[in-house]
Amino acid sequence: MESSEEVPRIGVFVCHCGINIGGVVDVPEVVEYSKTLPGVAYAEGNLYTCSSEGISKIKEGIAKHNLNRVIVASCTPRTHEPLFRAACEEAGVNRYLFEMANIRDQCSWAHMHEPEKATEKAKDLIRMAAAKARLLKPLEEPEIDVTPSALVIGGGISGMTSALCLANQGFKVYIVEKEPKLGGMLRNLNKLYPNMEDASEGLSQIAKRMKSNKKIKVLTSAAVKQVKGFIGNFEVTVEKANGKAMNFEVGTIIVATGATVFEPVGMYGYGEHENVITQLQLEQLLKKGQLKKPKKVVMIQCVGAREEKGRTYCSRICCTTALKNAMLIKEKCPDTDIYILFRDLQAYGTHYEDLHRMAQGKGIKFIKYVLEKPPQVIRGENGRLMVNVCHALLDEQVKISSDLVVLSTPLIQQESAKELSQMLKVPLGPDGFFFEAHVKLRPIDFATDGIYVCGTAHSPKDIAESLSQALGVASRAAIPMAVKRLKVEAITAVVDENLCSGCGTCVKLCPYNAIQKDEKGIARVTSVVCKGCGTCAASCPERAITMQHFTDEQIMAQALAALGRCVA
Amino acid sequence: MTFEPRIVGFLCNWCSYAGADLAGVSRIQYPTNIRIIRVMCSGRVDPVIVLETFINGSDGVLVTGCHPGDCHYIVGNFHSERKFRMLKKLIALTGFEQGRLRLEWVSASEGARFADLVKEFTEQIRKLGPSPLFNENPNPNLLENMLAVQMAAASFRLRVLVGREKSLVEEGNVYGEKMSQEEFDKVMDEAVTNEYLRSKIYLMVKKEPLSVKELSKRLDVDSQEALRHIVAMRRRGMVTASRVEGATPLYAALEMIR
Amino acid sequence: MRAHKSVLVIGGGIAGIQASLDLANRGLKVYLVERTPSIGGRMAQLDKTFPTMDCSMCILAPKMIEVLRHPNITLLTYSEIEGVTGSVGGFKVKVLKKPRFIDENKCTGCGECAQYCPTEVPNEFDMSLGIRKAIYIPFPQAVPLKYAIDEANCIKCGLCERTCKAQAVDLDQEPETINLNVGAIILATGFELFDIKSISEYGYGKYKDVLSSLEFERLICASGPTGGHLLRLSDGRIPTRVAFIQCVGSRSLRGGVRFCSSSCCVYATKEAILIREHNPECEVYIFYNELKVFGKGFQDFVKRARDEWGVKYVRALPGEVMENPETRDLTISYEDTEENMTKSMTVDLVVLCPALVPRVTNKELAGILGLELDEYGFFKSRDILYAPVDTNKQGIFICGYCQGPKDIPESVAQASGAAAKAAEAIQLTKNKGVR
Amino acid sequence: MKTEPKIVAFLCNWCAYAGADLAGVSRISYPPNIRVIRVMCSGRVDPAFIVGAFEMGADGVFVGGCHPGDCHYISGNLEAEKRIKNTQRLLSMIGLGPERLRLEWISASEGERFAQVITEFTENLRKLGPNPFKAQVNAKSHTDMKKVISEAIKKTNVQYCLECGKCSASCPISKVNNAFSPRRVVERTLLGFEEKVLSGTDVWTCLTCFLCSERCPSDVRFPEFIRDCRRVASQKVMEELCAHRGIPTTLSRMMTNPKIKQDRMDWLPSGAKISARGDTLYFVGCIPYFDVIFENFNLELLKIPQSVVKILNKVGIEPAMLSNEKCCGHDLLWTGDLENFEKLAKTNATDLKKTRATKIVTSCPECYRTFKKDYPEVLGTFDFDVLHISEFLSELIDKGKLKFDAKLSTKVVYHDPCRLGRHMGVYEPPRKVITSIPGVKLLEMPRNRENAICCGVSAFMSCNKYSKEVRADRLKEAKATGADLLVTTCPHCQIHWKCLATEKLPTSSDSVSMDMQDFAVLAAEALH
Repeated sequence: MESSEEVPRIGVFVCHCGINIGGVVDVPEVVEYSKTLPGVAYAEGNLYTCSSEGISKIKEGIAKHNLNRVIVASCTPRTHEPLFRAACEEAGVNRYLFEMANIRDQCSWAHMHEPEKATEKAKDLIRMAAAKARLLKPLEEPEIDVTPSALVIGGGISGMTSALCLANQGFKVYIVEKEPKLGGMLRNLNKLYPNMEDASEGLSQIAKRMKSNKKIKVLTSAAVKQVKGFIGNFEVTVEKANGKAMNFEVGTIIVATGATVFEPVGMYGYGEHENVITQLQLEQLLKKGQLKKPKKVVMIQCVGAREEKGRTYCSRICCTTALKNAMLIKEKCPDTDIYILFRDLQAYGTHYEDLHRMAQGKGIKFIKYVLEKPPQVIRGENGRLMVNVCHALLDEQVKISSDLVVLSTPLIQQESAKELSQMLKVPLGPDGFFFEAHVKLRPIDFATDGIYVCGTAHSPKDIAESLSQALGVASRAAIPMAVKRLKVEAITAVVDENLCSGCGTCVKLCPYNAIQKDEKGIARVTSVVCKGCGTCAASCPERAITMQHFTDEQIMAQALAALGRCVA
Repeated sequence: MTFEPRIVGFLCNWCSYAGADLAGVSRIQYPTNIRIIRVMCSGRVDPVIVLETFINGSDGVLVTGCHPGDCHYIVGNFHSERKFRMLKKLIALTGFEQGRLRLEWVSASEGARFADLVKEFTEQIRKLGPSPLFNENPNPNLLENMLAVQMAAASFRLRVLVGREKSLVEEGNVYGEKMSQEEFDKVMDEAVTNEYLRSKIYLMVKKEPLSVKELSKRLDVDSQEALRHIVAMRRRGMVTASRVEGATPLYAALEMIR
Repeated sequence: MRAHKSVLVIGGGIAGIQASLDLANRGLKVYLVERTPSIGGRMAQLDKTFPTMDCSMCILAPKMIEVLRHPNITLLTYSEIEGVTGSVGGFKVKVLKKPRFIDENKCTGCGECAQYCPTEVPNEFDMSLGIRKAIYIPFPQAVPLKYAIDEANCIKCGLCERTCKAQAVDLDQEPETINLNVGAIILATGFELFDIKSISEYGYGKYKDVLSSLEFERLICASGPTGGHLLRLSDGRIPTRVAFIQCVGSRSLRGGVRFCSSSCCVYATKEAILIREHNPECEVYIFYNELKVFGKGFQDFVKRARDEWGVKYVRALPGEVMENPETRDLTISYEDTEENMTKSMTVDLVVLCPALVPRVTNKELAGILGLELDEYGFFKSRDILYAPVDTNKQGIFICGYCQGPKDIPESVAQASGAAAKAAEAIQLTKNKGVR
Repeated sequence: MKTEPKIVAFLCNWCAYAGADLAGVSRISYPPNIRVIRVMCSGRVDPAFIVGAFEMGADGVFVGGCHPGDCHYISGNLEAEKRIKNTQRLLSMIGLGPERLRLEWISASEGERFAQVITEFTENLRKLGPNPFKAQVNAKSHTDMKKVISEAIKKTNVQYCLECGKCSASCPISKVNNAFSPRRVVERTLLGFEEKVLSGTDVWTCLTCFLCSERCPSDVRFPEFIRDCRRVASQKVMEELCAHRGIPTTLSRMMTNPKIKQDRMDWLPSGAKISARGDTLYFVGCIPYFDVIFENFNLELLKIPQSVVKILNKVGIEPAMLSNEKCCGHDLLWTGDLENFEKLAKTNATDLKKTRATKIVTSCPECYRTFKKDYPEVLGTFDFDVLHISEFLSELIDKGKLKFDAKLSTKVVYHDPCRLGRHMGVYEPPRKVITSIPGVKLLEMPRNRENAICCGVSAFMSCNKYSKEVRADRLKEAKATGADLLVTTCPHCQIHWKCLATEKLPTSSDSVSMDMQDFAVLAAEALH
């Protein structure tokens, strides 16, 4: 810490970068100028500061002129800061006492035809860097211990897969399932496409592996009641059905709570006619072999899904499930006519596209309808159901008298999800499913470190897709647990409790829930969770928050220096 | 000699700063006038700092962040947008040219766009000429106003409002009632003018004790309103009646402890 | 013998990058082998990404740099796999490092050489729409930022050698074979584009203004050859009406591939929005057969495209595209299947969305690694339901598009999955030991 | 007991019919063999009636009209005279002989003469003996519609239709006639509305040009599906839509008769060297008949076989030929008459074997496709090496056995006939041959090779305003290339295009009038 107290002795290393900078900016002049700046104890020019030679020059400089601040004026910190920081560290200068002036990407290259002005700008940029450097404070990246155990919430196929993979990597896993048995949605399913094997087969195998694995603690008929702490150090309270609560510590948490199926009460005569059923009910009938040969079956897709508002999303698996079950019916009773009334048939990828063709080959009939003109299911006088649908691609009404109508309904979020999301402070998306940190590149992380999501809790998907994610989180969660100790961001916010009035503005603003009010009502930053954006500092009504390494003073000093109002 | 604008740019590290780099990498030329300060997020740019920059003689300030939705910190850029709405409202009250301040989104792949932006902004500032606070005959009142604005921008009230805008408008208040953007803006506008006037009052009475009458003259508001502010400021311990001249009390500033 | 605590990752696209970072961050040694001079893969070529419209390079570049700097990752670009022997826990790998003719330790990426290099070559990264020099980096944000000389086009004038202050140019560099010992292997070789010339009725290759969607990405990208200005390549005019055609070569039993590439409908929607963003005057039509938008948030995305951006969707696969030789305009004949009308539409630009197909080189690679390919040419999962990232060979895993059609988030998640299985395999063999 | 000749007589209302009446009034007796059909004018008698009558087994056909100059309709009888002569040529060619058809001028006052003529005609017919085609009535054997369709749906991939509409967007007819859409035909059938489809005109509207199936991503072979549909579709509708009153198909059916003895070689130039046996056989096809049927188009179609023989002789080949060559059956197959097609296939196969030929060269893409694709299917085996003349010639050129020695300076545009192109994938050989002719510049239409569009008609079905538009469209496209000459390898294209020129046009006639020539004729001209 004392290095901040002592008088700043700044070393400035100006890079020619071949002729990239040297060809435009008058480097020698800049070097000379740097020497005149307050706090600068030494300055030199290098051909390539980033070359191994340049690096050793920096180290020498630090030793020879016992510098306690270093500025490199060269390219962009985005690519090179870490390199130079490392150099400083190796020479005994705290990595946060380093500052960079970008005189290539944002100066020589951008002003190639104005050498004088570019040189002036380079000087300013170095003056600004120096102004900040003088105010830099050494920072330590805090380290935290990570409890090498994970909590998996949800004992479906996804949860079990994650649990097994983590256990095999040597971590202790607690898996919490609300039902008395593991297995989740898979327990309701019959045969699985593409290899048409019984769902129960895969389940029993995995169940076996779960039992035999000593690192996994299975808690069935149980629910997570409370979660406190942060990555590496979560305190979990689980309540069993018998009311007994148990507490344990984990380093990471995986949300694999799955989804449930929408029940289309009052739609297409569901709940009114006994032979209007859901796809899931059909699955059960087939599973139990209770389906009696129907003459004509009509399946209606997108029932309660892809609506104008409300459930606007596509449930992804319904079309392929319908195709699969249609095939199974055809197998059982080949002369049954089957109609699938769809809007856009979501049979994607390789095997599903083939499944669609197989169904066509089996003579299953497909009729496209549009949201504006949904089919109608009415009971005909002979007691059979009459389905009227407008064939969107022939613009003709088609009447199908059928003895079984199957409704494909979407997967929807569990009721329990809302409570869980608040408990873990992880968001739910507009579609009700858990919302990841970044849709594109962090699909299975939450913005909150140490908590991950997989399977249908994230969005509807099939088994292979769920398992890809389940294995994915097994990697994401393993990372902090494998390294055991976690270095976290040093550029964090700190609250001056004398100034904080406890208004809570920052608490609401922080995208990472890194700020909480303590018992005194004062805002406290959990620095290991803070990512250092500084929005809180810029908004704190009492200006009680300091954003380390980007303090008001440091930024202002740069601004003033830029304006030539540099205070010596 | 021709006027060379002094422009300070605050660029977010993840998108805009990278975009500026790309402009260089692609050798796209733009005026040298801008001096870039790297911040981690545009949300970090405190209105107070921006105003300070103006008060210290910058002819223009350009703040750029990631495009909405791209923010590395999820929503930082939305917050900066809100702060800027307040900032603009404040500056509008001072007579200082609004065109000297600009908030833009520049992504990491928009090198050309960054260069164009700088070109265009520099030209704009060139047209506006040197900052009225810092040309050959600086305008003292304007400086006064800017100082007042800066003080207002630092005020608890405005900062709370900006900080809470999102939650108030999108999540609802403690009673779970949502505020429409219009309602909120109404509240905000009112707060902006009040805080501005109060800051002005404070700065005036800091020089010399003044009467409500005098204040209403200088601020050119009716004395009733001036009094309303004085009352509010007394409650906040910003001013006190120092002495009474005849029947009219004169008010003086109190040192504010932070 | 104990298992090697190291993993070979083949392919430096987003999947390979994710797998490498996951493994390196948890303390395993990673060798990332990439065929081209830079990592980044297909994602680096994209302008924006759906449905968030994130700038692709903005979110990718930091990860690329992280890979470069990671102490646990050895990056072998411009390299190919020559041979693999051994088994889980103890694979021996031969990697051929092709000569870059540049000393990577010396090159600072300043680009001085390229300024002077006299030979211009169409830039593959820009789908050959832009140009590069014979000494080049594929794109400004390339990682590593080390130049390479492509032997095929270099005229050996030696100018670069003379201009390079860092003396990094080494024209006598030889190919070098590197031997690696790894405990597990992850494949992430991605995809290539179906040859849409073979669908002759759409005139690709015959008409300049019929583009592939990836060419379009480069054209619309701010750092692309036209600086992000969408122009007709025939006459440089700004298009006022653009049509996208879906399923070019995909979902086909004749002259194409059977499967659905699974992302085209959505990325076309994204590209359509981009056009409207750039130029609200420009009408955009998407000709599709089945709108396959099943991913998270995709339905709302398409709805926004339709309602807010005014993108027009037509359910029809056009019969043919004909160019008017004078105006260069393109006339599309189609049957609007929802109106039962055969119509024709004249547009300025046609963008074809080709089938995204597994790399032909997969066969060779599968041979080297002893892996099976599925009937479509993708690497075959050991169990399509329960073991998506496992292959028929223990200790070798697959992720990303080379395992089957998927979009970026699915590839990223699966890449982490492959990383987990690789770590697991090493852990288990560590316990058992390698036979 | 000897069968009595059956005579069908067409008598004009004003003269001949009245003459016949007079004969009766005057109690002049004549043989009872004659069955009279009253027509208003002998000009009304269509060759198709006559040919049809013979197919149905008439031993003689008699046509009676007014004396020249007396015609109630000024010149109807002269028209009739031309037609009858022309029809007599057909009859002699098919082997019936001209004398079974007789035209006489009989005035209302010539009752006696009428009796006389009839008696005499009846006598002649007795001498000639019965019509060999008697009882050759080809009543279609009953076929199970449902079965045919459901098999077709599988066989031709119709079941895999993804309803994308690419077919309709490609179909040259759909483009001009919205009512027709291959996609909708397919979807209706798949939904089980086949009766509706089969009783409509759609089945007969398809050009079977294969452009849709060339492009269909689901590999639906619509034209083959249509071919199967036609087997069970309404014949009535077909007959209504059949062009040139179905004479070509009638003739084909007649040729299924084993007794047939044709006389069809008179086109062969003196000095042309051919043989009855040999390794290489030249199959002429129906051109000699077409030359008669389409006489008034002055197509000079006979030049085609003449040219082929010339070229073959030139390279030292004396082609084997069948003097009693039968129709390949293409049109029967594509109009749904599978039974008669099979008959022809069998007889042709046996006749061809007799020649000991191993190679069959055709100058007609329809024969080519039928031999190469369809015969093997229906016969199981058909082991001949079938070549279109263009393939044969380009092989010769490759082997250096053929070199064009005459220089013709002309710009030529080549049209890919559907049967040779998309059906059989022969695109390059014709081009190769044409480009190797000195002084010939080959131009391409925008829509060429697999993207070429049909000449406009096939199997003489559905010649209507839409097919006219298609034809005009194609001719315009050809003209637009700036070529002097439109060359095709299929005689039918020329027939349909020339036919267009004789009718009222959808567009200005000069925009579509273009010199055209058969590929073989062009090649022959390039040889001294």
